Amino acid sequence: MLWPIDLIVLTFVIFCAVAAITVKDLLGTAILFSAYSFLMCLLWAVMGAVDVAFTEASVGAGVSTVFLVAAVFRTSRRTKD
Amino acid sequence: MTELLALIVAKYNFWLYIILMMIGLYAMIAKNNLMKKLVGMNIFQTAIILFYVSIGYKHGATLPIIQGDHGGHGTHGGVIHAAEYINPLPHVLMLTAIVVSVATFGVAMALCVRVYRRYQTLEEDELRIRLSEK
Amino acid sequence: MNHMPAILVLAPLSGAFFSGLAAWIKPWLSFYIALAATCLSGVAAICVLGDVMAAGTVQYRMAGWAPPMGIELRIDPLNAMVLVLISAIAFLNLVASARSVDREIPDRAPSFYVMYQLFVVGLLGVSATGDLFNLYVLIEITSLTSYTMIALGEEGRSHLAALNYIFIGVIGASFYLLGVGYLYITTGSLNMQDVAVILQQIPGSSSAVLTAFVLCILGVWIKMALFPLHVWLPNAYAFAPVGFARVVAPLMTKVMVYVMVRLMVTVFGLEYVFNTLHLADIVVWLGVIAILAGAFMALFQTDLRKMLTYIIVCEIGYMVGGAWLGNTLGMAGAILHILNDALMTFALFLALGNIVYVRKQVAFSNLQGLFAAMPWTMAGLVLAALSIIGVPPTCGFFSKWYLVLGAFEAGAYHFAAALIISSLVCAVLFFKVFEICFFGPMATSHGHHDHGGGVMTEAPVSMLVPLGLVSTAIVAAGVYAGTIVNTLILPFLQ
Amino acid sequence: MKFLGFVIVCLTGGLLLYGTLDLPDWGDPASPASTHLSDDYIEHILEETRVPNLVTAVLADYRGYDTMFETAVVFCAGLACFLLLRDFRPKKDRYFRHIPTGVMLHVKNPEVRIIPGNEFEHMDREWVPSDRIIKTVCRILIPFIQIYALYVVAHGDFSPGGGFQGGVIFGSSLILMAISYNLKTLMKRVTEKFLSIFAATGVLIYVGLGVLAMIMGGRFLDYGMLAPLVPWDPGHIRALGMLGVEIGVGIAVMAVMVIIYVNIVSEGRHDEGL
Repeated sequence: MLWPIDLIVLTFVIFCAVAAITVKDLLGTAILFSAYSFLMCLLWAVMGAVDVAFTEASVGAGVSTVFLVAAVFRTSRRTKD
Repeated sequence: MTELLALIVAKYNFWLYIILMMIGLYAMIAKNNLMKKLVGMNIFQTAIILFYVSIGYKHGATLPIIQGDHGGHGTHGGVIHAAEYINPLPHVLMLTAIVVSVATFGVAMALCVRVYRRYQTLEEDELRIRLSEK
Repeated sequence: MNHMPAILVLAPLSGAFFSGLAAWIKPWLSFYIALAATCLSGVAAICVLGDVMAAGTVQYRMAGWAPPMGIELRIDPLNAMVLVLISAIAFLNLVASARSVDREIPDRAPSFYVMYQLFVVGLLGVSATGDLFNLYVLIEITSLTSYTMIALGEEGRSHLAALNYIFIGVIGASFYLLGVGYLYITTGSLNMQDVAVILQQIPGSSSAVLTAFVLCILGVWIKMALFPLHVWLPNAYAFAPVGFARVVAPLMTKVMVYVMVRLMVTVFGLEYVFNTLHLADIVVWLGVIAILAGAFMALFQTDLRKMLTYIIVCEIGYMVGGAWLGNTLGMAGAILHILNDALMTFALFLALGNIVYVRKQVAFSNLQGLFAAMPWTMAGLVLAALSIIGVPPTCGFFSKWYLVLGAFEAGAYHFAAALIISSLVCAVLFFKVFEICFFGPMATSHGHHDHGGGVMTEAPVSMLVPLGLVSTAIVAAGVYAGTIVNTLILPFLQ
Repeated sequence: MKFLGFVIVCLTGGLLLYGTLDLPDWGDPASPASTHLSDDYIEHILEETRVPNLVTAVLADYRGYDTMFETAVVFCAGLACFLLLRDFRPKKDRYFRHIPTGVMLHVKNPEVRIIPGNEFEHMDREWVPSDRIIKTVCRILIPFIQIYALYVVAHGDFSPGGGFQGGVIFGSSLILMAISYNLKTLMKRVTEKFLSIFAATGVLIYVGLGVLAMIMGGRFLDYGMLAPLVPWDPGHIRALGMLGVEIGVGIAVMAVMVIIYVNIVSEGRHDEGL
């Protein structure tokens, strides 16, 4: 595996994580969180953990995001921080 | 300088997982919104999974699926070399951990919806005010 | 082949799903399935205890694979004791719950029983397993079920308490998982025995092993609510439905103490914990602070239930401090206290459940005239309280005795002092409660006209019988304390 | 709280960084994690179980006891969402459309009963005109997603995938149906009773296979002991046993994912959602 590519993906992952917890709209948080999970699953696929990546793609980027969006739909998008 | 670079290449994965985990932990402790805390919780757990997957990685090895003429049909042509395949055990553990984390996530979300139904807010400071009003 | 260790865990597990399915046929079926399943697991636990006493450690290889590759259940005297304790308490509480659950959660009682059995499965599995990662999965089952059951209590507050518990509980479990990760990367194994053997060859100064140890122990401490990390416990246990509070209060924290002892003795080894690391003094001080803080916070409560939850925080200090004294007497005292404290807390919460069943509220102002109204319940409460204080014929005295002896042997006089001070504080606390219950005005000032003085309004028999049995067990555990230490605890520590 | 969080994060981070000092290098083939157990697994799994995907083999066979509890955790989450959110009370405000005229009715009195049929039709509070493109695309897509999910479950022995992933994909195809049409369309096809029975049955298949092995004289989950039951292919009995438990996991996970989604999105009323 090429470590520079790995490093770039990792930077993106950290960027998404920070953005997901700082953005002032919970729907935005949900989408950024989905992007975070997807990048994470990319990283694991590159490291050879295909089964884990597959699970994360279906669970983290898929179902979890849907749950989060559903919960935001039933509560509110507003957040103070 | 090259020594430092070698050290970084050897360890940077571990350091980055620590950074991610600290982002998640900080969000869980310091954020005010319950949903944000939940997202922080998930980031924290994925960081741990990243750590385990890093444990499993092995230079010069391929996916933990045995290919070629070993076949699943009773004929064992060649010998399997352990060095050719990545360690499958951390992957198994992490599959379980992902499932556990999504289950916790679902329950926590259901609780958030209940809390919102009762108090009409998800902000911790506002919740504290509501509780002290009673 | 002896399948008892497997049946022990599997009976409530399959019972849970069968009672879930049976609820679609007849809702009352699920209760009886749950009763049968916990009873079966109790019988299996007693059989396993018999086997362990007769033939030493019992092993059960899941799926037939040899230990480092597969998962094994490994039951030695300590496990066997904890397993019998858990299944007995689970069964007795289920008997007592028959009436109270119908009142508290009327429309979804079958789901409650399914959840309850899964919780018991988690506790039994944690105590029976010999695999570090399996322990994590089972801890998560117990946590997930307790989050849910706690949230079934009082509307609003219980949900917030449960959410708070989720955040802290996840941090605890994740720390444990990380600790296991560090152990795995240094040893390459997950089986407790195997890890212990490999750790002997690794130099004690290894920073990875130290980190693994600190993370595992921190995670377990968060789950057991040791003093600075206890913030989730009082609210969670005080707002939970009584049917669940009665089982989670005595068992959850005690099982976590068991996990701590297991990690210290079996995985890392006492040699490493006390001679290589120099943390023991600090931890004993933490225990002292926990005891004093728990006792004094209990003094300021005006609600019987809240007061009992702070007593749990105080008791955890005894066990953690005792286990870290660094000698056999202290460790034996801590292990004996797992058994005794579970019995005492269970008796207290059973009595509390009976009072809640009759009076609805347990703020001190609602307790007046209880001795006249509920004599049997109060008899159980008095016995349990005497045991918590540490009055000789009851079991509480003997574990405190071992702990004090251990403290003197280790020269930890502050720990002995904290034990005695907290006993005095507990005495003050309980006599304050008894005074209110005994001398309360006979008037019917708060609307309960039929609860006035002289009229017996005792809880149903199904709730009194478990209380009677546990009260007997408290005295029996006191009388046979020496036997328990000699046949179960000392063989484990050698 | 922010300051406290910062201090805790710094302390934990420091501890973890200190711990990495003695860790073996990343990807080092000679590290204990990659040699001690891993080699045993890699060299013996194919011979012992005839399953080329090592992850599936370890997951469902060597550590099958773990996976059983993992499925129980999933079941637990579904039951938790039901217990916490399900609300059987009828809703006060209901909306209907009179189909012949297109008039919308807002019914506030719970006593008034309108039976949806040819004349009236239920409407959601936040009603969006249905989009023909989305409906048609999803209608075509959903069967393919479901077939793929079944493939993932069935082919888990040879390629990445297995019961859990397949179950999640199947569940999300049903969730997609609820999103593209509406929640009522889904709940008409998969009722609550169906879902809860599936969730419990899925885990019972897992436990049942294990107990069956016990009855046949082996240990719990020892699929090798099931060989007399499958006389035509005793060599692959372990692979077949794994397939059996994966199907159980898939069923349970599918049902639970739908239960969680439906309860969260409708606040437990099962009437209207996203």
